[in-house]
Amino acid sequence: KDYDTVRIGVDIPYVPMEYRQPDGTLAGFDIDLGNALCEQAKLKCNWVIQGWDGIIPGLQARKFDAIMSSMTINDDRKKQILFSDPYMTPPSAWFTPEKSTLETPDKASLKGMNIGVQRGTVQDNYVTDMFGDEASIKRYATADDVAVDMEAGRLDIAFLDYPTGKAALVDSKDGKFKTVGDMLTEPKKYFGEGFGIAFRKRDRELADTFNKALAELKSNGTYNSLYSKYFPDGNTH
Amino acid sequence: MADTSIPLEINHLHKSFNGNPVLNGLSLKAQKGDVITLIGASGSGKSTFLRCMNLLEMPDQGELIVHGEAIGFKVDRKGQRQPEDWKQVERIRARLSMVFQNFNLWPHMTLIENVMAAPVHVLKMPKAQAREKGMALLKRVGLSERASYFPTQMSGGQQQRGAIARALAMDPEVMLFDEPTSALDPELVGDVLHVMHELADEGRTMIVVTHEMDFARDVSNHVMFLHQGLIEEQGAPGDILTSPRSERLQQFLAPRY
Amino acid sequence: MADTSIPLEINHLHKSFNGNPVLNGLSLKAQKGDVITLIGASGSGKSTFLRCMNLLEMPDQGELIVHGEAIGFKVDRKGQRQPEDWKQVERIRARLSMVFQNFNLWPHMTLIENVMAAPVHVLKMPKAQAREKGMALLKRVGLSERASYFPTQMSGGQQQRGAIARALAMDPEVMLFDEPTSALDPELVGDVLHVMHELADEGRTMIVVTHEMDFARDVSNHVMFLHQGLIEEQGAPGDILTSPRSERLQQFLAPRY
Amino acid sequence: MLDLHGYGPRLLEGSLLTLELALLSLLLAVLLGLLSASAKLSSSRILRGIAHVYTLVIRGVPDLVLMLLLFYGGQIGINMATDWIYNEFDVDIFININAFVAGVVTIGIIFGAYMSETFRGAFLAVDEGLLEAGRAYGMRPWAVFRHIRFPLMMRHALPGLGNNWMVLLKTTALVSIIGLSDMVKVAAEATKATHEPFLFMIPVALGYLLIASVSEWCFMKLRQRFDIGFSSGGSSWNN
Amino acid sequence: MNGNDIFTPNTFEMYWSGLVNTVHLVFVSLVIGLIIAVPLAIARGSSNLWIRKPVWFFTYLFRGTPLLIQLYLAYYGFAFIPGIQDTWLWFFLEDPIYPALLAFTLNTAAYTTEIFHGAIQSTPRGEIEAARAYGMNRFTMLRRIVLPSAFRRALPAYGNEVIFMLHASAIAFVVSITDLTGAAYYIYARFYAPFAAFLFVAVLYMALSFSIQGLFKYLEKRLLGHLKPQS
Ligand SMILES: Nc1ncnc2c1ncn2[C@@H]1O[C@H](COP(=O)(O)OP(=O)(O)OP(=O)(O)O)[C@@H](O)[C@H]1O
Ligand SMILES: Nc1ncnc2c1ncn2[C@@H]1O[C@H](COP(=O)(O)OP(=O)(O)OP(=O)(O)O)[C@@H](O)[C@H]1O
Ligand SMILES: [Mg+2]
Ligand SMILES: [Mg+2]
Repeated sequence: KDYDTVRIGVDIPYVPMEYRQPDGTLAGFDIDLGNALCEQAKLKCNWVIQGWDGIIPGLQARKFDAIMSSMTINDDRKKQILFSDPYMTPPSAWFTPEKSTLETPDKASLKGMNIGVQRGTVQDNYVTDMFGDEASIKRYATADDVAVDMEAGRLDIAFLDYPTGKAALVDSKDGKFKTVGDMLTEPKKYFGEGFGIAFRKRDRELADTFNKALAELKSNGTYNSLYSKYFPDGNTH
Repeated sequence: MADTSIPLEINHLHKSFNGNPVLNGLSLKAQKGDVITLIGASGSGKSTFLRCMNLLEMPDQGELIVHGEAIGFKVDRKGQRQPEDWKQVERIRARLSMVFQNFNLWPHMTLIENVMAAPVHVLKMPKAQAREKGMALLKRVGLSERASYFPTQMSGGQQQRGAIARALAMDPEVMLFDEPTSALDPELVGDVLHVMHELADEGRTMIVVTHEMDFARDVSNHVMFLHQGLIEEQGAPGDILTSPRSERLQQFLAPRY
Repeated sequence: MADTSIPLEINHLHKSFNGNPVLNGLSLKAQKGDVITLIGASGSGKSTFLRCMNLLEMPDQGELIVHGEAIGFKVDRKGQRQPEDWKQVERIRARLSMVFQNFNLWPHMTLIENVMAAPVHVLKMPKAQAREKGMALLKRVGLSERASYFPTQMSGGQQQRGAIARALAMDPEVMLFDEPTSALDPELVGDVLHVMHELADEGRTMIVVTHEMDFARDVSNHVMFLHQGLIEEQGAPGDILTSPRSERLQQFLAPRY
Repeated sequence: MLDLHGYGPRLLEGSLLTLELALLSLLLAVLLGLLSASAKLSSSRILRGIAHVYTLVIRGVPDLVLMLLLFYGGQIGINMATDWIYNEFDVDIFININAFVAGVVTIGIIFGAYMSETFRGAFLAVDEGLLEAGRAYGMRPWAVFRHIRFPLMMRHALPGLGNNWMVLLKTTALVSIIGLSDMVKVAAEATKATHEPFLFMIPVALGYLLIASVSEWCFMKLRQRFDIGFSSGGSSWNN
Repeated sequence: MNGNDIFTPNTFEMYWSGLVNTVHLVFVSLVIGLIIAVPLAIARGSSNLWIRKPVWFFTYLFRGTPLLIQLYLAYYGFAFIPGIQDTWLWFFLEDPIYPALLAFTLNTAAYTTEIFHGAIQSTPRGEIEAARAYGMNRFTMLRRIVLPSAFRRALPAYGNEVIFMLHASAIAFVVSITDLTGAAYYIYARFYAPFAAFLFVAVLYMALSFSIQGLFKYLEKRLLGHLKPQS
């Protein structure tokens, strides 16, 4: 099937990747990059706001044709849907309360700790496999819930993707939380290749169009200028 | 062909429940102005017979002719007898008004609303006219000041008289009464019987299931004694109530307490 | 002081509903073995009088003495008359058993459970003993095979006999009956009257509201005729039912239809 | 006053959507409930069977799953049909299930099953003799239902109906998974944007409580309406 | 639907613990909720305004607001009371199960109170008068006559409530409990296979619901048999 118009599903808000500005328009890295990609590929794009619970079913039911909503590519998921090339590789990071003394999260230091993650994310998979036996993993629906429960004292440490964790814990709760240890992008088995645009499996051609446009944007500098607009301290790739 | 001057004719009516025969071929012919009383022991099938007349129970066999119009039946897939035409049944029910043993006044309507309901919803009579007629009927049964009472606010006798007014509102050709006084205090029986007496004097056709032998004797012109789904004996009340021939009827009429 | 040999004595009882007087100073003295019938037109206050006796209605004025024990009353803040001591009321209710017009058997209990409930939960009788006693009573009223039936599975006459057994299970000093047969089909009345007849023969004290004049005549030793909340006439049934003095009673007793 | 960070108007819109959804689904649920309760009491074995399976299955499956299945599963089914048409006849059609309609229909179907049980009990509580009286005067089945059975049944159904409505009202929040922004969804969005998890519960709770107050009042009126002609003997156990 | 990739022993274990959590939550909150609903329903019909109104307000509040908010407040709200973490209460509050039980219990208690209240109110007058006429005191009458009779009449409505509670428990996952729905979300997020994840969990919910509905059918037959005359 040929596309002139592509409907892109997105779950908002997810600062700074996608959110609504006070005037009602959409903004964020995903949104700007998506629009740039469409322009490059000479496609007309419409954004469809869709809650996370229905976003994959919506794609499969053809309520929209692509999802650009900070989705991490990994092997499990590739069996269900088709991903574009990664357009960004955010690391995952550890977050603790400011007064925590924990410095290097590893098997020994995490023993008996309560680790908060977002349910079913790659971070969840990682800590479950690595530390599931030593620590107790508590799974939440949103990063904000992780933040509140860490504030309430039920969590010792959280493991989230960096932009999300930074927005929910570090930026909005002034000085209560900090990042510790190294940020992780490896092993690929867990963290995959980064964020990708999702398509229905049969829409190979559409994915290729987007991949081509992405490569062009990267080489002509548009990508970098968008990137530094949203991530001035540049912690990701 | 059919004699339209006969309000109700029934031939060889049979009815059984779950294979137990209750009525075994009853016939009855009511002429205009007839007052027929059905008497018989409990369980002899009096109510069932009456309920078959306006098809609240479906007879298994037999003919039902109302004012010369025979009711058509068909047998459905399950082997159940059904009326051919429900419209006909509704038409016929509107011409045979029934008065129930427990009155069955609708508790959520006032007395006058009870009386107006059937004319308005069945005969499509304009409301104002139905109300006027209803008030006249209530006056007739001595309840004009109770028109806006709810059934629970009236004594049993008043309720039963209200139920009679409700039945009369349909201008029925035949009135069917199922033990109209047996749920009443003896005090109130008088009121109701008085109204029925007047109806009889007016020349209404009535079929009455009753245990009031005095009423059967004084008011009706024909008494039928049912026993085990058959008419054991029938005739003018003067004859069969004073000198019953069958042993069963003798027994039945013997003082009870 | 008080005469404990008199099961029930009532002096100058008054009762009104919302300012409408219903009872205007009734007195009654029941000796052991008395069978007193209360008769009167509908609305004359018979039920209210009976219900005052075991305080289902609170009398406004008047004295109530059960077996020499006078019931104490006080007036609460709202100006309502209240018993001084609810425990005393419960004790007294346990000694005056009532049989209702609509039986009022508890539908969620089997017949024998109905009969056992009050002895077990009020008199604290051991269950086994209550069951044994209950079965004996059911046998007495001819219901021993129905012990494990639920009320809805029994006919009206059976339910009323069950209700009598339930009342008897309390070994009451006085039994109060409110029109025990008027909700029954005429066929079933006989059964219940038969049981009551037997109770009278045993020397039970009974107070009976009834419309069965035959019963009043044959069984009771005292008849009270109520009219507008007063006792219009009373006396031995032979006297007042055959030769009533007051015009009202004459009218009441005249053949009704 | 509450600082809603500018989300006030959108919350109001969301609450209107919630109310619209709830009222329309209630209407559908009552209709379905009446129909299937009547079916359960009918003499037709097929109708009875259908109605029983309906309540059994719908009350068995979680609401969320039903919503997913009806909206997305339904869409996939339609797509498969249109794809087939496209492949065979080269006609390209896309039939889009409307989210609002799907929400109303799904919630209506779910609560129809609960209403069905509520109404079944209430229908059974109506004295058969009163219905017979209607039939005996030649009333059509519909007239018997409308003038006798329904008003008498409602008295018994109202308490259960009230509970069902309260649950239904909250279940409307499910529509966020099919892309609608009801009151709860807007609040969740606002929470994620402002990172103020508790703040937006206040308007949501107040919104629901307001609707609950109005419905308490309506139910009181309905109770009065359908209690007409009945003397209440209920609370006499405690005096 | 690529069933073999998704349904590994690992995910089955997830579903199993979800099932255990759901059953545990629903069962315990229903039992406790039922127990406290009985006195509340009695108080709800009291002639004393000071008893009746607070109970009404409780049911109004808990029926009027979403369970989700009640759960949030029970789980996060209490944790922010200053100093509470040093008391013995923290032992219960730290584990998400207890706050969830608290919210669920109060919620079902509110609905159940309304159901029982309605049933008690509709006790036929005659049954009560008979009890009084034999000298039963208020407590005995309530215990032996009013409540047993009301419970039976409330059964169908209570059946609805139990199933409501089963479905409502599906929000437990927001406070980090892995109930059945939580397990399904996990599988969804991990594999992006929503239909497989939710359909499987739907089958488990159906099994639970069918058992409940079967139980109530049985109870209705046993306990309500007396309401219908045998012909
Ligand atoms: N719907 C029914 N299903 C099964 N049996 C029935 C039904 N209706 C009536 N019967 C049976 O039919 C017989 C006749 O009943 P019917 O009510 O006609 O008697 P009846 O003469 O009116 O008695 P009564 O004087 O007690 O009213 C009875 O044995 C009764 O059990
Ligand atoms: N709870 C009540 N509230 C108001 N009025 C009442 C109440 N109970 C009885 N009455 C009135 O008191 C009067 C006497 O009623 P009661 O029931 O004692 O009469 P009765 O002699 O038993 O009549 P019946 O033979 O019809 O049973 C009636 O006018 C009735 O309307
Ligand atoms: Mg009969
Ligand atoms: Mg009376």
